[in-house]
Amino acid sequence: MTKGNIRKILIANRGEIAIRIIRACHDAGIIAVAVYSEIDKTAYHVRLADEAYCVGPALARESYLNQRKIIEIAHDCGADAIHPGYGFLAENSEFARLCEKNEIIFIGPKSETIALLGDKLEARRVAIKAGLPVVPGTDYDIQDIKKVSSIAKDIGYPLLVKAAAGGGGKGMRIVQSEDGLVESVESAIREAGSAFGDGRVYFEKYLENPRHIEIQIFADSHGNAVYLGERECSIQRRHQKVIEESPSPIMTPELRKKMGMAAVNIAKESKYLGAGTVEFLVDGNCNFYFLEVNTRLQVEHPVTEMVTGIDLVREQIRVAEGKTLSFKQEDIQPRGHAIECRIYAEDPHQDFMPSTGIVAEYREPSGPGIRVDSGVVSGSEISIYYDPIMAKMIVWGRDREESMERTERALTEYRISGVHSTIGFACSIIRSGGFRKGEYSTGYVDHEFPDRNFECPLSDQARKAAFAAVIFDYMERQKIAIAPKRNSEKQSGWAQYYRNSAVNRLDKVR
Amino acid sequence: MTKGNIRKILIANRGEIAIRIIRACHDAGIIAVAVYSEIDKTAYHVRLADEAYCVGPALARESYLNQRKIIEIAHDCGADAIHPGYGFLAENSEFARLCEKNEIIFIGPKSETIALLGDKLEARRVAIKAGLPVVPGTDYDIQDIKKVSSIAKDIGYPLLVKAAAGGGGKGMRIVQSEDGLVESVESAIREAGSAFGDGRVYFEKYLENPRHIEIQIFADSHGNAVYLGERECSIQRRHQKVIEESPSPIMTPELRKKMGMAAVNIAKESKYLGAGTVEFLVDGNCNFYFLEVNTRLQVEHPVTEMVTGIDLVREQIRVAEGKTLSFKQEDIQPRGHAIECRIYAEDPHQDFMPSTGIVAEYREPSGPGIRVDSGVVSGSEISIYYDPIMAKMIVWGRDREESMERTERALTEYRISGVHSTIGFACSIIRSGGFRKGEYSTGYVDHEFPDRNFECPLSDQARKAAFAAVIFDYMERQKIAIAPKRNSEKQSGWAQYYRNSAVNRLDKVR
Amino acid sequence: MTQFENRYVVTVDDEEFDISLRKAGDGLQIDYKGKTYNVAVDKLGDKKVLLKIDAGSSEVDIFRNGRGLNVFLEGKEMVAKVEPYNLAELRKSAGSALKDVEDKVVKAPMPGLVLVVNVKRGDIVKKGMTLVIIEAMKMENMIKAAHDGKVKEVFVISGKAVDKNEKLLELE
Amino acid sequence: MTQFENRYVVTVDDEEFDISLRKAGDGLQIDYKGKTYNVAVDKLGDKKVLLKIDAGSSEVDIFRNGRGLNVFLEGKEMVAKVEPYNLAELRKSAGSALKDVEDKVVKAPMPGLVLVVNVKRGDIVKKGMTLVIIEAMKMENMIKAAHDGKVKEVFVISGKAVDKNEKLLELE
Repeated sequence: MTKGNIRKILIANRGEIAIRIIRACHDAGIIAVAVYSEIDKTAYHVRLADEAYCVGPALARESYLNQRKIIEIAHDCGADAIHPGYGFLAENSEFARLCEKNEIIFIGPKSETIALLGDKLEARRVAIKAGLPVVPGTDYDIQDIKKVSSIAKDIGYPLLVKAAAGGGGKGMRIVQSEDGLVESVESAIREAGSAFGDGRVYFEKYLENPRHIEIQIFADSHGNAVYLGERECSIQRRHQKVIEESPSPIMTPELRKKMGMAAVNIAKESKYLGAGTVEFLVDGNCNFYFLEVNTRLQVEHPVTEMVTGIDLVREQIRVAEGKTLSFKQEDIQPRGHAIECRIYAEDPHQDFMPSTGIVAEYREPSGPGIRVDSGVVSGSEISIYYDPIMAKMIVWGRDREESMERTERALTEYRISGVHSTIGFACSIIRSGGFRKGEYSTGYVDHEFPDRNFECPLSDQARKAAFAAVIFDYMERQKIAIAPKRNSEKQSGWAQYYRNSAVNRLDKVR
Repeated sequence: MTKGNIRKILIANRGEIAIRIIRACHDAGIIAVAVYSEIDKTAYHVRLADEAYCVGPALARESYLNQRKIIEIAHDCGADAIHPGYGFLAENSEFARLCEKNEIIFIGPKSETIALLGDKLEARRVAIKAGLPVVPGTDYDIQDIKKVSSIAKDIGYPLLVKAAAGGGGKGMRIVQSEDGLVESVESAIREAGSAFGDGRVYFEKYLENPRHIEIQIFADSHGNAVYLGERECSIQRRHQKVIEESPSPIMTPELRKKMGMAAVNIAKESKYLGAGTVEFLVDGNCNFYFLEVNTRLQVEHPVTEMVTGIDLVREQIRVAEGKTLSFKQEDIQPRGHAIECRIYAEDPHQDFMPSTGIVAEYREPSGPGIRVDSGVVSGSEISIYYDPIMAKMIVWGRDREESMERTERALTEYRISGVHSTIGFACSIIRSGGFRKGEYSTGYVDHEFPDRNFECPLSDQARKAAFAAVIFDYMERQKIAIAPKRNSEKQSGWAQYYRNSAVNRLDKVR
Repeated sequence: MTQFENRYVVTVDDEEFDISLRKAGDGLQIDYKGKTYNVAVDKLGDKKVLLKIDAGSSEVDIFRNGRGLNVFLEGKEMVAKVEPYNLAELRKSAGSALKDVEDKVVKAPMPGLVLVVNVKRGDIVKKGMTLVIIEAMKMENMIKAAHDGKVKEVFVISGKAVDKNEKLLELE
Repeated sequence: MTQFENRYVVTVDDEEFDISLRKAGDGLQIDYKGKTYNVAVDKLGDKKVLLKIDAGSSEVDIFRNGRGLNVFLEGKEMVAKVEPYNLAELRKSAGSALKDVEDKVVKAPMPGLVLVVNVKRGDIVKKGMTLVIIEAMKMENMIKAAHDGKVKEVFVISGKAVDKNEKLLELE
């Protein structure tokens, strides 16, 4: 692995995160190389990059997951480093190892660290070793099916069967009582085996309605490791985060320090490098439990950027260059409050079903405190092939109240037509009583909106649509053209206007 | 004037500043009322407002300057307050008085204060009384033409003849020596008389290549007055600001405090209310001289918002409601560095000639630290009637270096087609050596770019245009259609794709 | 009723609006639920207008799509149908057979891969029951019954790739 | 020279480019100054394409406007003319009369009000001299001579309102 200044980075990703990384490259004067699948040939990340190479057909495993092809492009174009973004190859230790072998800097932790922390059971052991509180459970995998009943009794119900190699809910089961315990374990083992080729499962106590709070960590290759405060990520749908904020409404300086130090301990224990996130569950009494480590940049990293003022992607690049962190623990002084709303191409009224098509019009809100990281522009296509995230809107305010007010306002300004979006959904969450008071947990969306009756940001749309329809229909039938936009060059009324005021103006000039 | 919570604000302005104020209203839950001239009937500020009323024909004096009509609309729609923005009626004491008479809150200082500080000679007297250093000159108007020679000798050459009622360079003359002095004074008196109906002129020493630095002040109706740091505004063309930053590259904490206290003194002396700006000239030895007070929100106010985190427009509304300032002097802790680039519809290569037409495509940059306050969207029309400002791009960074890097990057991302813009111009300023070192004064643009040879952000456009043209021409002649965008609903390749991968995928599901 | 006064029934998704439209000077007026509104539309672009209702304005994407109009405003996509009042009354008294037919065909809301088909011909289904699961964008999407009914016909099998709006099944 | 190899002279504003274009496989190749580039255009929208030159790409607004093409890319608006190489050579040897005629007519760059006309018929003007001042957007705009010459004809007087591209005067 060559150290020193990175001159050219290949970004092995697409959409908003590819664009986020391109921006960091350009800020740093680094050449940004995009890769794209055939269907993405005119995508916005291709247009913003300095160079772009086709990496294969639309299907991710033939393009964005095609490790050898990506390495080959990196070699051919002379890239010093690869940034994997999130998703795709970001937590693939094999790919990180392939980069290392090919003397290309992988912007992320070392491949061993990724492999170690990617195994949930191993990560749990590391956490215990680092002195972190973990959810009560087993620190070994269940090998003897005859013993499950007594192990389960020790932990207590309800409990969670989890796959060691897990992710995305596969190989996971909630067990409420001894009834069906054996059956659940057996089926979880089968599912994990088929999904990950690794059937190891273990037990954890199931916490009801916990908060999901995570700590951003950063470590360099000189032994420095710091935490950059927390992100509260309990607003979820389909078990995926949709709205995040920092600070967490329940956070105290003491708790932040405790959780932060715990996260730093795990970084040190695992010889962590670069940006990472330690996820915790927090119960109603502010007890926190280690959940897992995400060995990459998170989707919601801008929330931390807004309150700390630190550009996490540029810092990743610095660390990858072998530099020391540009800040110390005491330099990190969070200011104000930030909220992120993820904007998905989904229909919230149809159980968040993905929505495909052309984004006819895309117009972002702006004004004080608003930042939008988007992967789409007007005319972009949302296909079925990839994650339906279109953009993230991040809003900063002096305090939580101002940040909520601005978020609500900005959502009503946001305009995406042609595909469904979660803008109205985000607005109804921000307006809901529990969110406003900061009283919510991971079950909030399902609990508050059992009928998915998300109100849209503004009321009365059906009546307005009826009015628009009746006028449009009338004009169409009467063959009345809707007045075209004035065009100053063609139908110039200017000359006439100036004619009228000419004498008057000239009096003054003379 | 009714005090208490403002429920509804009429915004007597257009373009980006009207939109900025609408956003502040919406953040505060206040109903925003727009007014528009006939030509602005579909303008973006009309679309974002809650209510919008036509205020007259395109010509400003028949619409945005039509005081009685605006008051009438405010009455009819039940607005509690009027926000004048900047320009138009913002510093018109007569209009402020008309609001007061009609019991509508004018969001700005009292009409007497506007009248007092609007008279440059009076403002100079106030400044002297408040103990501020002023540019050497007369604190009375020149009444006896026979005495000018001896007065001029006392002050020294070069000197400036300025109109007391002045603005926009009218009634102003630079005099290099006694030759032509009397003639210049007489012509300035004539011009001022004809332009303002007030022929009073006075003398000031002419400073060569000073810096233009201004202090943002804020005062409430309870006797509190604070300063919010400075803005450096020396980058100008046609004697108008184009790029502003905060902090100023030459500022020290001591100088900031001295200038800040001076500005606060003038606020106290003039019984100031609300947001205001005290402009200073600063010479090469960091001596500062009072120039004038702008009794309104400045175009460049977001620069201060970015570094202080304070929403100046919301604070204006709070103060207008009779509330005390939401911050004290010690709460104001500037953080990082901000740069604003004004984006005008002008052609920098043709001496900044205004450019009119339809904005075919308008797409803003984004990412960490970027804020764009725009008055236009795709499809907006730039007419000859109003100021050619389209938008302001404000960029925050941890330090001046990061803020410059991000500014340069964001400018290359910005896309405005259909009209000329100052994007490329801004880029060449940011890249220029003097700006990068922070070594510049008001003469910088003319001095550094005598031939107006502003390079565009990226090179080699002509060659690329030639390539595009030759391909376009070839395809047109060969009648080859340029491949249309894929449309997932019509030319669906998806079904085929899924067909190919169906068996494979199903294996896992089962 | 004058030449310029027209009464309509506008159906927006499931909601009906009884609206009268007339010319008034240079502009148009709407009567709805006993209130009168001054209305106007100005063109903003292709398929896009600015709708003004008294002092309020909304950007509306609107275009004809078969018998209906596609309308998008304030974040919501809707389908509107405009019928003269008399015709609508006639249709209603003749029974609302039309609408039902549309409701009975269950279509794919997006292109994707059919993972699971939960029902077969003749099955009795209840409102809210999952009929078919389609995978798209790496997520499983449940296609549920909009009302109680009996399965008349199933057009897809597990493993079939479907296009948007492809028929999945029909209820009786 | 094969059917698919074509040589052109492209004039962009004042600059000339000698370019050869040919088909290569599914795509197109350009030869320019001894280097070969793989090029492609993909449609992005009405009048808008994505131009790819090897690994680089640029969004380009491009449309035909009379004899030329309007091209906007990377913040710069340009006018391009494409001529077959042989024709261009012919034109050049015949003298560049065409261009000169265009240069000699001074037009209003924007609509506005003529404030000042500094020259009259027969006056000798020098490059850079202000010929006419037009007011628009509250600012005075100096229309300057592009080269030395003699005033042949003046079409406007102070106080006249002009449209964009209206003739102001002609030089000899």
